[in-house]
Amino acid sequence: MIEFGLTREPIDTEQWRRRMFDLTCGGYAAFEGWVRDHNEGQEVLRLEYEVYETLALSEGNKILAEAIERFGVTGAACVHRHGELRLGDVAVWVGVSAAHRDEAFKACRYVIDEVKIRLPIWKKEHYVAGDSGWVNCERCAAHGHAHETDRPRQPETAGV
Amino acid sequence: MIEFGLTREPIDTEQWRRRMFDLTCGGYAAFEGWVRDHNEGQEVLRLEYEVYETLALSEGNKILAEAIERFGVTGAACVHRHGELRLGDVAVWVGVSAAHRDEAFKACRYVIDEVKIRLPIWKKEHYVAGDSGWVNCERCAAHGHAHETDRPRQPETAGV
Amino acid sequence: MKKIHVRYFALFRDQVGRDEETIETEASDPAGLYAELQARHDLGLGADRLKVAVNDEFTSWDRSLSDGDRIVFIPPVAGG
Amino acid sequence: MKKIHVRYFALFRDQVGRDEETIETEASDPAGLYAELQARHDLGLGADRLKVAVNDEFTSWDRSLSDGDRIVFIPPVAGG
Repeated sequence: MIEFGLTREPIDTEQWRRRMFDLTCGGYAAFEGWVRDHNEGQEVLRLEYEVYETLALSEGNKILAEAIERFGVTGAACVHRHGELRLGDVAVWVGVSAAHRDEAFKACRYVIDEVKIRLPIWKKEHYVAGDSGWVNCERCAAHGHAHETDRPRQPETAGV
Repeated sequence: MIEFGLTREPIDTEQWRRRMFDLTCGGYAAFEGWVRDHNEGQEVLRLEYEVYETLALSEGNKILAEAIERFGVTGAACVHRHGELRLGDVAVWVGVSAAHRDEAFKACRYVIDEVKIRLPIWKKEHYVAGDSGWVNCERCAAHGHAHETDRPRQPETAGV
Repeated sequence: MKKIHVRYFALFRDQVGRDEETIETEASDPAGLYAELQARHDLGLGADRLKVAVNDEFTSWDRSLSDGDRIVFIPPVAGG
Repeated sequence: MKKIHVRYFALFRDQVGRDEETIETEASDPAGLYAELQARHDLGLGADRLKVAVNDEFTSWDRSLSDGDRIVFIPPVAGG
């Protein structure tokens, strides 16, 4: 099973999980990104994800294929939600099944790390204080890329 | 949420997962060990787990507390099934919720690694060929501990 | 002169005030086209912060553009 | 002489042919008691392969045993 999905509806993680079952697999690792109630000191009310669908689908499938090839896992799947999300919603789900747990963990981690860096998807946070912002973009531009230089990869943001 | 459980019934992973929800958390990592259809070249039919309950409960809770302290995660839970299991059954489930994904992955991995090494629980595999064996014990004794010396930690066995 | 279809997402959509536009340009590659658009729409981000996709595939800044190409300049992403 | 309650799990239960027994012993610690039982029941595993629990807690091989203690010798585990 290899499948990458995008959806505006709530992610049915249990349905995705069930599709990973495989009798040759002894281990299953999963990750979920949840919309949390704060980010960098701001109270978050809700958020929006905007996605460049065609490219996100091809890039997402590429990431999954890489995970399978690099770590030799049996199945890898991922679904990312977009549109309007509320606190506690699942923004992204990743599932990996494998003969052994080591590969399952590594491949699952690889998928979410790459998704965060490579998938053409953007997040706008709406704050309790009333304002809103595209995560990374406006803030980094305004702060002279402080986030980018402080941290080697993508800054951690709400949703993970 | 911190809870370690033992059960003879099928593990309701979705119910356990739901109890991990926390609005302060942006990441959730989970692991499941499944009963797979082969182990070290033998076709597996079913298996039995036998557990020393009192000690397994205290040791399991200790492992979870260690995971929370070491990695600073918000919630950590684990449930291990025992008794008779069939192919495809979930033998063990681990879930961890945290502000960020890095801790969630590390703590989840820590819990399953420690569970496999420290929990007083034993697995007897029944093979399609008709015989059966306690995983590790008889085989290691018979083979002059070949498994132990080949691999630094616990040998990988069916179920992960 | 060639016609290039540009789509805008997220920050760029907000700054430009529209989802897409068709540009007539002499620019030979995405780098040249981005310089034009950056000036025209006062886009804050330097090209070093972006990726670019032509016809729904990531591409390099110096690939040549053809009449009718569809292009997206991709501001820093934030999935997950 | 003290009475010690011994429980057997997994491989040991199969080898001894019972779940538990009460032993009268002069052994002062788990190491001494295991040596006795190993001989009596022809247990294959050396103590170096085992852990030991007294009164439902992991303990050391040289802790002193008291009358009425409950002991479990723990063969290599295989959870997950």
